[in-house]
Amino acid sequence: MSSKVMIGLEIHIQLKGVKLFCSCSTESRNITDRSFTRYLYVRSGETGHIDPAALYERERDRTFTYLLTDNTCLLDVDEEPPHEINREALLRAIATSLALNCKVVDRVSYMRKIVIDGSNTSGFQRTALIGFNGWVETSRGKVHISSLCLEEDSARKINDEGENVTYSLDRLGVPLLEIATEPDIVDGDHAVETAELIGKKLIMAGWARRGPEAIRQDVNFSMGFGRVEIKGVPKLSTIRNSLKYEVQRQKSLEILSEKISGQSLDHLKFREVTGIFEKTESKVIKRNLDNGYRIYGTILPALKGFLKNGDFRLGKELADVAKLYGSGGIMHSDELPGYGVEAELKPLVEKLKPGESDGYAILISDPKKITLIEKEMKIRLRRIASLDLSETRVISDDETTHYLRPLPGGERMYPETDVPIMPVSREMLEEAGKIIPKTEDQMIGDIVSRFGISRQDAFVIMSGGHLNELAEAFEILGNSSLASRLIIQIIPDIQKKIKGEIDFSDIVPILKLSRERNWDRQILEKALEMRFSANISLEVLGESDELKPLDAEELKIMILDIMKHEDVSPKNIIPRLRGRTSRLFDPSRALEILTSLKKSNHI
Amino acid sequence: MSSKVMIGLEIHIQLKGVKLFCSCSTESRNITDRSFTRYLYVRSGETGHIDPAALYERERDRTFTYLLTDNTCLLDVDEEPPHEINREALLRAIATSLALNCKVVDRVSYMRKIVIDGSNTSGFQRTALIGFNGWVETSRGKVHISSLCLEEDSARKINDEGENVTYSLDRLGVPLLEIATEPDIVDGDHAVETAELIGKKLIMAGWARRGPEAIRQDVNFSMGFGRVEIKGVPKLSTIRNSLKYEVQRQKSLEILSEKISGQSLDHLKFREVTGIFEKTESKVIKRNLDNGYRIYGTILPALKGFLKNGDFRLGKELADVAKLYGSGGIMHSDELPGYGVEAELKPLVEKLKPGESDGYAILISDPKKITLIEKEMKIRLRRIASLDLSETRVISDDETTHYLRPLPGGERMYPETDVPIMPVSREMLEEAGKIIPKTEDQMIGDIVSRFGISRQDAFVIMSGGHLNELAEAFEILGNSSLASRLIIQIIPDIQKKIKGEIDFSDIVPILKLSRERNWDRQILEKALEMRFSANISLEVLGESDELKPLDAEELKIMILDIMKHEDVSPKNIIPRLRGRTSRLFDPSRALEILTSLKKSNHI
Amino acid sequence: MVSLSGNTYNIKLKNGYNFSIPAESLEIVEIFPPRAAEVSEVDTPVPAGKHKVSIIGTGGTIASRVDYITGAVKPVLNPGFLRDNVSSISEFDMDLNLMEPMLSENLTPDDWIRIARLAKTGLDKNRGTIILHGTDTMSYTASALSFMFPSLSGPIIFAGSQRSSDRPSSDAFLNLEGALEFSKTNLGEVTLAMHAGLSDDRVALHRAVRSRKMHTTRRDAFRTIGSEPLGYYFQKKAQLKGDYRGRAKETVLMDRLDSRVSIVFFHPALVASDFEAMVQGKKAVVIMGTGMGHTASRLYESIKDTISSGTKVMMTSQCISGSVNLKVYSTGRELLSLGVIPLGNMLPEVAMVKSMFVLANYPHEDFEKYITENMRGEIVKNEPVFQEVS
Amino acid sequence: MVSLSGNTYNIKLKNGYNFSIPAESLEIVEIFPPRAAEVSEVDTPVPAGKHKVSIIGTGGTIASRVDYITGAVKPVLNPGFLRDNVSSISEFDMDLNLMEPMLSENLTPDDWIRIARLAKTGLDKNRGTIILHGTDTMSYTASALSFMFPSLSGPIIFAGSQRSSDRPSSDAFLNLEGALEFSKTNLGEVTLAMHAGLSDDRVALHRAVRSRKMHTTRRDAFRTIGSEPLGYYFQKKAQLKGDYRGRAKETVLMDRLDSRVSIVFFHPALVASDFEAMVQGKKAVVIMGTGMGHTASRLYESIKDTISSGTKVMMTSQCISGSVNLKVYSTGRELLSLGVIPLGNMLPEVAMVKSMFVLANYPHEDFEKYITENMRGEIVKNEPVFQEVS
Repeated sequence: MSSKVMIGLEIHIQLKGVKLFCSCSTESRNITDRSFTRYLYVRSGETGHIDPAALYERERDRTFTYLLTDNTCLLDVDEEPPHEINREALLRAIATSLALNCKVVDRVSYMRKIVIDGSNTSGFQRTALIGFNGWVETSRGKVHISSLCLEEDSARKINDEGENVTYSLDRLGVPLLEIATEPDIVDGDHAVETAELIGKKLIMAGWARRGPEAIRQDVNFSMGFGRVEIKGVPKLSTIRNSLKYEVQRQKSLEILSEKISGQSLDHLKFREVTGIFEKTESKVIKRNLDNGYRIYGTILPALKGFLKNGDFRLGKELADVAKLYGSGGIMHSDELPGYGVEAELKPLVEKLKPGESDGYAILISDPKKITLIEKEMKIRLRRIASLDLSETRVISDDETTHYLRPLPGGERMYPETDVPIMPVSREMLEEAGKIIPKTEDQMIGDIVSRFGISRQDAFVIMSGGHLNELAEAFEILGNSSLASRLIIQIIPDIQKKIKGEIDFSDIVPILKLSRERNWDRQILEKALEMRFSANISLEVLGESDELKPLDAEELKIMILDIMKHEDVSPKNIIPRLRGRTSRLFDPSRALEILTSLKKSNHI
Repeated sequence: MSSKVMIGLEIHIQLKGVKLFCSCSTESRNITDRSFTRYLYVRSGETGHIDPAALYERERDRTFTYLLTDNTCLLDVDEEPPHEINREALLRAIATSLALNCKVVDRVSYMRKIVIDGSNTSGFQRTALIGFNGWVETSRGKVHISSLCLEEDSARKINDEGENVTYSLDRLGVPLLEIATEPDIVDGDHAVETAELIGKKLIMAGWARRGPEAIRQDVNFSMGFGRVEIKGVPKLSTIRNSLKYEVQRQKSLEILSEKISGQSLDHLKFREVTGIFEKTESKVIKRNLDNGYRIYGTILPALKGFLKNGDFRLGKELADVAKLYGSGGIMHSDELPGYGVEAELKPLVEKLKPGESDGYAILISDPKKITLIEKEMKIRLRRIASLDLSETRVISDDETTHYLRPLPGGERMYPETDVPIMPVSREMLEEAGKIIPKTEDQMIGDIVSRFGISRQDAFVIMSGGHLNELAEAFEILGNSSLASRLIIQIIPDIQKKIKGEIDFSDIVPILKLSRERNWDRQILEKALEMRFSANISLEVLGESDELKPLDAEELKIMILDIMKHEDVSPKNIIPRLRGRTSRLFDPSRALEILTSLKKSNHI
Repeated sequence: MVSLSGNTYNIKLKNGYNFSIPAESLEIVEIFPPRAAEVSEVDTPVPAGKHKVSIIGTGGTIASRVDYITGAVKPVLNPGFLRDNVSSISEFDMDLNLMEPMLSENLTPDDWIRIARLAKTGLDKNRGTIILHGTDTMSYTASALSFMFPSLSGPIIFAGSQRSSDRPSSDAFLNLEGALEFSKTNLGEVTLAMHAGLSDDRVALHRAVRSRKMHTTRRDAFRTIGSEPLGYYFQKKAQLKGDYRGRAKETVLMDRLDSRVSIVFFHPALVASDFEAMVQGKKAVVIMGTGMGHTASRLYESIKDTISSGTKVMMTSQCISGSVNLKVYSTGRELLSLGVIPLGNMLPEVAMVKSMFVLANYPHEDFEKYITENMRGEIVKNEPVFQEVS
Repeated sequence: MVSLSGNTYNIKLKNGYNFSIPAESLEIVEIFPPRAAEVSEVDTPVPAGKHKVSIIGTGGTIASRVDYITGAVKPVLNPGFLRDNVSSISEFDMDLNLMEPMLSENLTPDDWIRIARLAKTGLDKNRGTIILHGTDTMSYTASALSFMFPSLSGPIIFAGSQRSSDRPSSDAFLNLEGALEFSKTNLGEVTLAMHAGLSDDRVALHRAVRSRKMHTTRRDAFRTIGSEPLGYYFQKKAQLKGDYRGRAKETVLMDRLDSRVSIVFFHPALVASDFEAMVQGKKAVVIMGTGMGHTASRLYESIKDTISSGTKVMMTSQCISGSVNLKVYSTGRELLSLGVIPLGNMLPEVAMVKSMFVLANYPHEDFEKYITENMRGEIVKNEPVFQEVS
């Protein structure tokens, strides 16, 4: 019997700037051709226990390949201890805690969270509690914030071949705020509202990184059968669908559990049946046999009709387990004949001898893994029977979810002794207090009064998270309308043209050049376009004649030359000049020169 | 007017063992895939002069690529000073000096001989005078030995593309005896006799390396027009032909000099005539034009009919110069029309306007090199005119010779300060005295009495330079007839089979194994064959059942088994056993076993 | 769970986070007695396989754990960590001999002698001896043992780690796995088994007297200087190559060392009185000179006096790689004439350790003969041009 | 030609060989006056091009020749050697300033100050300054200048050679060619231009305070430790890359140094009394500790006393590469509590030079602040994982 749906969120937001424990940039331009390979060993945490999620990973016995990027150093590859903590990120974490009405810890105490899926080269993630016991006001009442942590982001998975997983290191160590709510959220819409509310504060403050992975949500869901953690929900909209799917899944399992509880699983026992498939028509089986995999068959006791039938999808629950151990596929009696398997069914059934209500399945597997898969399937069926559905799941492209691993426990934490415990001083609190993200209205007002631009421009800049860039551009250029135009129009235009992102730090030197050379808007635009569209180096740009406006002498020579060939007047001189040169010039100066030339005895 | 022919030899003999100034082996198995590139700068010697040969090389401005081999260390690549001198090589050099009736220097004083053709990574060759003022008795009287030097051999040239030359470093630093005779040699036959006499001493002593480059001769030749040094004569037989060629060449130049001396060379002036060849039919010219070369033409004043006409071959003398500067070819009026050049001759003659007795030539050249080629050609013609024919020449495959560079002078020598001057102590002289190479007769007698083998075997071993190997094999095996058979028959047989050389040091561990395991000749032969023919590693060899003779128990089981199927007798048991196993066994033991089995109640 | 560290309480929350509170801000209401630790890693006995190997624990990171009181990593030896993570462990019959764990920086020549004696006992009963040791001074201890054992019936292999074994990414297990495999080979020298690169796929075996820790933290910090490693453990196979010494019939231990030696690091601010102070009371001094083995001429008088007082003065280079050569430059020739002994490409630290051994075991007048003789491969004869990159 | 060396006559034969005879075995019959030397390398003036560059000669192999009397290589400065062999020489207008040549191992902090003043004069008149210097202590001198010039209007580039310029294979010419090209760039730091590899095709530009001579004899002995070189001269082009400091408006020289500093190389035989003797009279001492910066605990008392007496004690690592970190191990934490100053990945020799500069130019109480501040790039912030191999 299901109880009330309870939903909590874990919102992860990457902070831009430099990494949490070194001064590598959070941004990367390329993956290098260098890599290395590691293995991770399961260690017990501080209490002597081994975490269940970690134990589970050990069974899978994988090796990890890491690709180096241009923003990695010895720390990222676990070859030196952490440097000093990134103070800016820490202040922003404190400020965010304050904005979310959290209490702030007296001392920041970094922990190692054991994660041996390879996503951290060290085998653990460094994480510290910064704020706790806060809340945000939503349209459906208060949602409480249980904790705000400042942690290292994990490495980005590039490829997963089961036994060998490849990660890129660009993301590893990026400061990540993890904001966890209490399960106060009532439905999918409410979850979206809450996530948006929190995320926006950091985007508008200009602190969040941009890009597809910069903000990710995990959803905690419960309807009375244990907590399910759904990992890696990238877009807010998918929250709704994944929750819908989960409710439906758990409901069907609730019905199922009544039917299968008490059933013995002794007959779930994989036996090799490769011989039967020697001449199979099934392409997937053929391919796997060529790779050294074998075919195994088992009875699925009393499961006939529940494997894939209406709402019942027990087949998928079992397939999820098999895939995690690199299985080439599973096919069960509710979907057979199919996948090119037909002629084999008769000898298969003869060999397996399922009872009337029994289903059966064939599994394509590495022979080394078959015992483990069998064991894990039994565990899974027992837990479904007893309606203990708590586990970690992951969302897939179709917005359904898949089993990933058991829920981790507190056992996976132990102190990060390489990072000294840091007291949160009064000064730090004051400093953080000054930068607390404001509400949307407050911010727009601030921007308008600070830069003297329109409310609309202010809104666009803020929603895009470009406030810092505006401030920086203004500081260099000393001209707020040019700075605002740069952010709102010029840069997006060029980005559209080159179909790519431009890092603002690459723009800064050109702005400085512009200031030095006293360029006007046109030259600046032209320079930016030359730099990013035509890929002209900064050095060349600095020397380029193209970017020097015609001086009085050059203008005079050009006008004289035009006058030789045709009649010119103040009306046509500007278009005539434009037709002759792509270089910039001051039209009023051109007119002055023309006038004085006409006055003088040149004519 | 030519005077008496005078011939001197410089015989170069590589000593085997380790290199002269480090402990790298003189033998190499492979070229690695590592290389590096160098440039050499011309420095003046001790007296402040720059050597003419070195100056000449500087003009050519080449870069050198060196391939590393498995017998190179930091010294070979000019990255550290020389280590201690190879004492064994020094003693052998002293002993050879004594054998050649030379005086031995009181102190060995190493010099740097500047050689900037890239054949030494340092730009110099380390060389020291060891003996001087000696002689050998020949059938045509005494030939005096002017000097015996112990030097480093140079690097081996792999490829020469004019501007970039590639060397392998395997040979660099190998101890090289340079034995120079006075010009007491009267003709080619005498030269061969003398070279053979000297070379044999070192081969028979077992000191000389084997291989195609182990012994090389330079021939010094003079018939009154200056000394010509012919480099790199590999086989003794070629000495005769190269001398014949040189006599003929110099005679024709003697006649020629009378005709051309006093002629002005002002009209020898290359002018570009590429335009004339735009649509040429000549393949060689086309190919060179595609590579960016150009065509130049010049008058050859008063040389018509001497360029290639009967004994006159002035064209080749000029072509030799051009080739050294990477020219794509030279064609002259005595051989045109030809090479696909015909239609161009008319416009060419119109452009060059040769006088009646003038020849002309066209030259295919890199435009950067044309001035240098012109200058060098003039120098060469002037020297021919004045009959100063002294120079360094090199022998080619057809046993003719080519101009290589000017003769080097003493200017190229300065002291090698990294090698301390070493006094030749009384002890060293005594030690060297004990190992003086003996005459052939003496040696054969020694070998016969020392090892108890036949005079004929002794002669074969000695002529092949295998005395040391015989001694080593005897010491390990303790059996002189087996040792002698190994050298004379077993090893050559395997070498024939694998079509390659086997290094004796690779055989030594197998001999040791043989001694340890008490192998007989057959097993040893089999082991050697397995090792070198089937490429079975030493470790595997040591464990191989194949090489263990059947023991009594195994023989018994096998004989019993044969007896089950057929009648056996002492007459057929041995072939029956051979038919059953490729392993070795002691036939008499087999017979014993058979007898005892027959006696016992097994039958 | 609450623990007290200094004046701070560390409170472990249920989700695993620690929470630190200054002691003064907490009022203690009641204290419960601690529960028995729930240890899930039970120390079951390690199974005995067929390869007999002696394992000597001296301390160091390879057997360290986080000290949750001071927060720092402290050496606490727990051999049970082998069982779970070294895949080949069941092939071995381990003869464990655990010394009171010490930080390697605190080890003295006397400790080297104790370790050498344990290694002798270990080798007399087993096919090989593995010594777990801190990486800080591993090359010193291993070099000392190298000289103290002129003859070895099996390998002595030092193994250490740069990441403590309580981390999932620890290098301890692979290094030990490599050391165990090398213990089966025909090797008869003192060596070090440490990660060859950043990947967990290759362990290099270094000759002790040519090894040096060349980085403070990387797992591939140890390098064979001026030559190739003696072998690699790769793809579960230990392969020796090159010029290693094989097992001898018996193990001979010469366990005397004279520790009255020192190292002088020459630099441009070093003056004669510094040199004199540094060599006071020493029987032998190794100078780490500049380049090919030079010092400023202002030290010549002091060097001369030191040598005439009977102290041996040797020259090595602070460049670490390459040979000293006192014949090339005039400075070198002058140092030679003062009686300074050039040591070729012997590593400075190895020269220091070797001089302890030579002083204690050979007549004073033969010092120069033995110190310059290539006893254990401490001098590289032909330095390769490019070293294999692993 | 006959010359006398010691008790030996060296006779040059006509074919170039020298012939040595003990003096006593020769009876001198008649002595001819020496002929005037036939010098074919005439010292024609070097042509003046458009790039103004100051060249300061201090001595060293780059300007050495064989001394045919003692037979050793001695520094003899002869700037004419540039002309023949540096292909781009005609582009430059060289302002030559030749000091009395010295072997670099004899240079003292006072010499550094003299060189710095010459460099200042050179830079005030030219676009860049090249300092020809012996390789033995080149990194020390260059580091000292690096600290003494907080602001530079152009580059100061040290160039040296590992093969003397009288050898055809000398590296001097390419290094100098590279230095000349780098003098045209926008660089405003103190650097070293030396061969990047074994080939004559690439010169690396090293930041002085991160450079170290890592091999006694190889031409690529100099390395940038823990980072990439600032640039390469390759295919006749000087290219800067990465994080170099550009030219400043003016050159500022702070020419005071306090040379009462020293380096203590810790090793297992070092005892407390050694340490005390070594720090006697010093204002600052750099320890080269083991691993991440450790010493034996037997030194703690002496270290504590030294610090309370007012001497600054700093920690670096004898590993050369990587950072010290006194927070990871208990030993480190104890050293920290004694007041030892950890210097991250600053090189030991650079730390020593820097302490001379800080002592002489800043208040005593600010020593720790300045010595740990990254003044000239002497601390590498993000050590790359794989360094570019050249």
